Amino acid sequence: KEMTVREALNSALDEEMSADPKVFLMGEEVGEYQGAYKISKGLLEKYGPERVLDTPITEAGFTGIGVGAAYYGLRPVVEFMTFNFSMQAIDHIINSAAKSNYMSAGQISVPIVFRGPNGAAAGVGAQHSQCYAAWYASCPGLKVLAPYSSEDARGLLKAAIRDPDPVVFLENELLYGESFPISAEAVDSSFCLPIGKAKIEREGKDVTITAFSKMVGLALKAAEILAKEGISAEIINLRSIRPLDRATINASVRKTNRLVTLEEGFPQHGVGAEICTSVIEESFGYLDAPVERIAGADVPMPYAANLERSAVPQVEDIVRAAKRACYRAVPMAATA
Amino acid sequence: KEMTVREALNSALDEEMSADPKVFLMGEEVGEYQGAYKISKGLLEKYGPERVLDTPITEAGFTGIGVGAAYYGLRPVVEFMTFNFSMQAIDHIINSAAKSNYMSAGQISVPIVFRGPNGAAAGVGAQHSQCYAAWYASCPGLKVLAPYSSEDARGLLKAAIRDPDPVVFLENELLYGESFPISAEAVDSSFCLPIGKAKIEREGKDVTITAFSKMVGLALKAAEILAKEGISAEIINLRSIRPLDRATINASVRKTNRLVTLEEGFPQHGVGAEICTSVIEESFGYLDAPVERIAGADVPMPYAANLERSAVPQVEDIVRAAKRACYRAVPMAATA
Amino acid sequence: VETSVPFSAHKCEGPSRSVETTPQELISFFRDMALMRRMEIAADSLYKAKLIRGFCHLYDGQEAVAVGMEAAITKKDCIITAYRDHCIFLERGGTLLEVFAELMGRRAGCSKGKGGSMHFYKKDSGFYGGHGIVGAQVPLGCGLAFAQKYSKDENVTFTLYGDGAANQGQLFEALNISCLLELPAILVCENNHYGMGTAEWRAAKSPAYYKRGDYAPGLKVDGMDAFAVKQACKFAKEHALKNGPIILEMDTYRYHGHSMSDPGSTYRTRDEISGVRQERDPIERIRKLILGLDLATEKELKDMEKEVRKEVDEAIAQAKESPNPDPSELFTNVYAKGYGVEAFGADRKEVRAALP
Amino acid sequence: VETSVPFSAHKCEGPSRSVETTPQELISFFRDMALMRRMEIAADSLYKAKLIRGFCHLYDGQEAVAVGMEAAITKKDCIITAYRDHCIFLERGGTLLEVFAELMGRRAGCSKGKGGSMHFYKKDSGFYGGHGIVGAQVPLGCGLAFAQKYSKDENVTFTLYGDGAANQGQLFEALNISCLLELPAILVCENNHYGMGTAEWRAAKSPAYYKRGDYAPGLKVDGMDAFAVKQACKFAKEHALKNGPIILEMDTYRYHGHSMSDPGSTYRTRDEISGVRQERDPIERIRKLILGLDLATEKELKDMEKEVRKEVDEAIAQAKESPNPDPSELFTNVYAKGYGVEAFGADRKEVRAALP
Ligand SMILES: Cc1ncc(C[n+]2csc(CCOP(=O)(O)OP(=O)(O)O)c2C)c(N)n1
Ligand SMILES: Cc1ncc(C[n+]2csc(CCOP(=O)(O)OP(=O)(O)O)c2C)c(N)n1
Ligand SMILES: [Mg+2]
Ligand SMILES: [Mg+2]
Repeated sequence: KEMTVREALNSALDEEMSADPKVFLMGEEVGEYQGAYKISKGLLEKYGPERVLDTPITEAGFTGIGVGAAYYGLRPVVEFMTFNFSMQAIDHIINSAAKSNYMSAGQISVPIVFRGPNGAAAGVGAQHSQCYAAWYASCPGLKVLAPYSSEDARGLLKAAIRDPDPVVFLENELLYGESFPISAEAVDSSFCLPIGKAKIEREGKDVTITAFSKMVGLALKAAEILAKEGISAEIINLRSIRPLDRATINASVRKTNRLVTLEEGFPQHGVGAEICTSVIEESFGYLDAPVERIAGADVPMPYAANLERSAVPQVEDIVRAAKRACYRAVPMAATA
Repeated sequence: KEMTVREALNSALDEEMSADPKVFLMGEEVGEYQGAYKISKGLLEKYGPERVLDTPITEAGFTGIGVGAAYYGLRPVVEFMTFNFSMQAIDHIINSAAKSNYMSAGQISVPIVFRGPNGAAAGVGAQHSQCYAAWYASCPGLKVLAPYSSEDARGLLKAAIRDPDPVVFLENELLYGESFPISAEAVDSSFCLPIGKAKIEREGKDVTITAFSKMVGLALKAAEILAKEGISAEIINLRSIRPLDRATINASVRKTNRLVTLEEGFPQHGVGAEICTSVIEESFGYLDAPVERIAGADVPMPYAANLERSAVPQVEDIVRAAKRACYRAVPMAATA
Repeated sequence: VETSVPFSAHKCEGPSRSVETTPQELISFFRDMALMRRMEIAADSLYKAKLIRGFCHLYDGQEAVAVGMEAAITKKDCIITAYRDHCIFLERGGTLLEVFAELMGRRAGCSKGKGGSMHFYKKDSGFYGGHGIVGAQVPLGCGLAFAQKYSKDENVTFTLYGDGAANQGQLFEALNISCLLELPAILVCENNHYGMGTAEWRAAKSPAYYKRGDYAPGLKVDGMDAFAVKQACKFAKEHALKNGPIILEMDTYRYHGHSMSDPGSTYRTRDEISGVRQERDPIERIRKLILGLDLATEKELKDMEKEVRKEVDEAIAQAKESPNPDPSELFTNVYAKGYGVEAFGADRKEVRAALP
Repeated sequence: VETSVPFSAHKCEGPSRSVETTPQELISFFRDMALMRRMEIAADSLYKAKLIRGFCHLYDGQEAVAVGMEAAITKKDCIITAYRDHCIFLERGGTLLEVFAELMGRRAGCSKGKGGSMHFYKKDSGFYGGHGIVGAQVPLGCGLAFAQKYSKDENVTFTLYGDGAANQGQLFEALNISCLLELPAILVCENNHYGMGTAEWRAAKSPAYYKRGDYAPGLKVDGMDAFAVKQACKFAKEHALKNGPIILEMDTYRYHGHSMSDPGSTYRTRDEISGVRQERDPIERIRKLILGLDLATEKELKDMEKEVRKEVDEAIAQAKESPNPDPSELFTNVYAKGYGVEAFGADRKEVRAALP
């Protein structure tokens, strides 16, 4: 059976709303318009305007309202039309949501989900293409999830909604329409994935490639090409950026002795940098080659198609980096 | 001669305002109150309310106005009472300031400085203690500076104001009152430091310690203790977080073969992670021990003095980490 | 009793000036406010003795807002405020020990010493903090009101904010949404006429805060008169349950500087402060009423103040006995559910913990 | 000529309904609007042909605002707008080639293909973009006005924003500051009655946007009537130079959906759209005026439209000839001054460049 990521998200929302009357959805165009990207299709009809709320284009205001409602014990799901607009409300995500449980010594928990498409889409330019994974995942008090497949999307969104803490849920517009095979177990309404656990999407023994969201697909494609050239790549789908599954990553690197990190966002202080550092901290002696980092180019996103293409990682970048990691078996050679 | 960081910043502002009529200062309490931390003392009197503007407590509004004024060609210096409040205006810093020159292919440059105290102060709790170095420095289009000493403060602030691009200038409240020796050259009104260059605060040969802002002082203290135990630490004062001076850092590590990164902010996706990764990328074969990362604890800042102390790096943490790096000369031992 | 000055109303009919009360209420207003006053003065001393650190914003002068509001509502109604939160916490049923222990960062504090002066909460009686970011509590408070309406609880939320905060854009965003959804949200602008060192008219083109809701109704209230506050809050609660948001502007005054680092005398004259103390002090107003109505003698009131002082001193002594938080508390409450994930201290190879 | 409907004024005396013009102006209004209309229709086709990517927000229906405003001001006055920016760029003197090349991501584009549909600029004639974040351009525009006043240039800034953006808190923040500083800032709300799929009344408790400034004066204008727009902008400019901010609400309409992914017909009826086309179309209004005054024949106007169509087609052909940006442009303009610092591509060991 196949399911698109859009259907996966929609059904996860639907099921959690039907299971728990405290769950409600708010955001721009989520109701009558059925969602800017149609993720909330049919929900207004099913749950009514009390539980599916169209908001004005005022992110700070409605996000703060969502967080306040979570203080009271409701379970809001706040949709950002894209995460770029979450910057208008970021103070509420960081200061009002992430820190309240700690500051109140556990009195004020904040069961809220902030979700929407994150990162680059196609041709939308510099202001609409940023990846916020590294920013949010730097902040204690938040949990940050990033699904790749439909199974991820269903399992992680359901986990996020049920979780008692604020969760930043990073989707990807370009994945919404993609279809993935889905297991019977995963379509069950009780299905749920654990927060904080990565998934080995493909086992391998020569090099570990970490990725999240759309980049997992590229990594899998790269793995196929590499396989043809005799390199067996292990692909880790991070799923959770915070908590980061250091154990799975390190175990894999201790096996393959080589690491390529892959992400779409800006490189500096990115997810790749953290993963590299975690591996250096825990598995330094196991590394047979320098860690290779593939990331978005260190420039604002350009509009022109040719420039845009060179601003985000391509399959050939991953293949090249993996090969570099593999051919340089002796650490000393790396710095020659 | 000695000078406090406060005097250094105040004199730098004063000199640049007197040198260029396009420079003006805006922010909360910068005028009649002389600055919440008295950085702008005397400037209202000297330059008048046209050039020293007290704003309402509306960061999004006044930051946007500052950026718009920079579009037109003025050189605003926008003070945030602390950088925690910059989150209310972060969309203007990222989307309106950092990206405009790129999106307009060079038509709209944005010569603006965003400045104010950043990171932990003393006893101000979770909402007033965050370090924004890693966030801002992840964003192409911004330059991010963090002075430690009075010389840094003068030289870098003057450089920031003269620079044609948006600069995020991260001060530290606890340093404002600290006195530093200052050279004759550095008190000259023509004094200016290069953007993008780190400073070796202390030469050493056994281990490299990178730090910025207040943490440089701790690193220097740690170096003294380490010296007594026969370990010679090289202390790098980063000064510029973006651009990051990879060349200086890597050159030092290639000499010492050991690295400790030090910062006050949250560890995940932090400055330390980036530095570690840069060194792995460029000098992997030179490392004789795993990189040691010292950073703020991965929790919101607690208020109680004893907890707060354990949430930010202490001299003994640095000493311990440096020793670990030095005693583990053989990489393999690191993973024992 | 009569309120001291008439209410000014915007887009609504204000309440009557005559307020009902009882001798008990009068006495309890006096006692509660005297306790608050004494508590804040004591916090001032503790700060100067370096037993309280960081920011500390005192409420003395504004006590009538806290007690008047509380008198009009129940603990099922919610209150949320900014960093100037000690007295609101007390009014909602918090104890002096919890206050002082929190201020000193001790285990017995209302946030176990982890929050500090600006982050008091008492969720079990509807007090949702204690927020350090100017203006942020306004959407949060509207969110509480949203949840009340969503849950079909017939209660309201009072959101307190300052004259400085009144210019924040998120207030206008939250108010618009609240009006569209007809939330039982009462926005209470505590206009103490200064946001830090900035006089209201320097920060606001229109400092008529009760009218700043434009399309939303508002009421200007003498915030130094606990009865005016009570009357207005009762009126507002009824209004909000029926019609949605309303703004109450409380005309009040803070005697202390903005926080402990502000002497509070560079941007206003000493005459202004002492003028308010003499003519509008909320405690003195009640004292006069009590004496005028012969409900207690001057001596009885003085004794009450002595009692209050003793209570405060005892609480401080107790708070000093309370130990610092256990070091392990560094890693508690980061999450409600930490999944046992490993978290790190400054030196991660030395300090790490499994998050509860 | 007379404006079609009277102005509604808030806290100011509106301008007179009778507007002076010349035959040349009438003809040029017609021609300019016809060109804009044609340009946007062509962009629609190019989008469908996949030659334009990503977001693309068209302005057809709203042309009278662009031409009327331009007629009232000079190139030293500044304009700033949101993402619906093609026609404002054209009006400020941009060329069709620059428009189409930018839309197709080509080197000859006004932002060399790096900005895209939402990020057009023409600084040399006072056009400051082209902004993708709803509401952000309002403080930015007030900042331009600040700089004009600071520099003692006797000019003003027109900041365009939608009815959806009108609820953004940063607007209220920027307006307050602008009023305090008496900046020559004119806030132009292009009320096309929908923010994406949301009708104005669903997003705003009070959709009377010209009154939303509360203490700031405002004027409601028929935004489908280029002369009403011109008159209002002239009035506003004078007002702003003398007294500071003013809000102009332009009652207008977008024929297209919000962007190319929105059919624009799920949240409004086809009758509504065709009703506006028939009764209020800004181009038809001018056509009627011209014909009524015998300034040109029907045929002459038709010929003009043909001419315009040819111009557009030629520009498109030219734009298609323009090459993609050079790959090295990936690393230009990140900074005005890059200090030769090394910057990285996706694979940093393969692609790196010294920033100019
Ligand atoms: C967003 C933000 N900006 C600035 C500050 C610093 N600050 C704290 S309180 C304050 C003044 C607030 O004044 P007002 O709202 O009138 O409240 P009052 O202190 O008078 O009770 C300022 C500027 C902050 N905490 N948050
Ligand atoms: C802060 C922010 N939130 C959401 C969006 C997505 N978005 C783009 S345009 C738009 C509708 C704006 O409507 P309006 O202001 O009326 O302008 P119009 O499109 O009608 O010209 C929305 C929601 C955005 N770009 N920025
Ligand atoms: Mg105040
Ligand atoms: Mg609109």
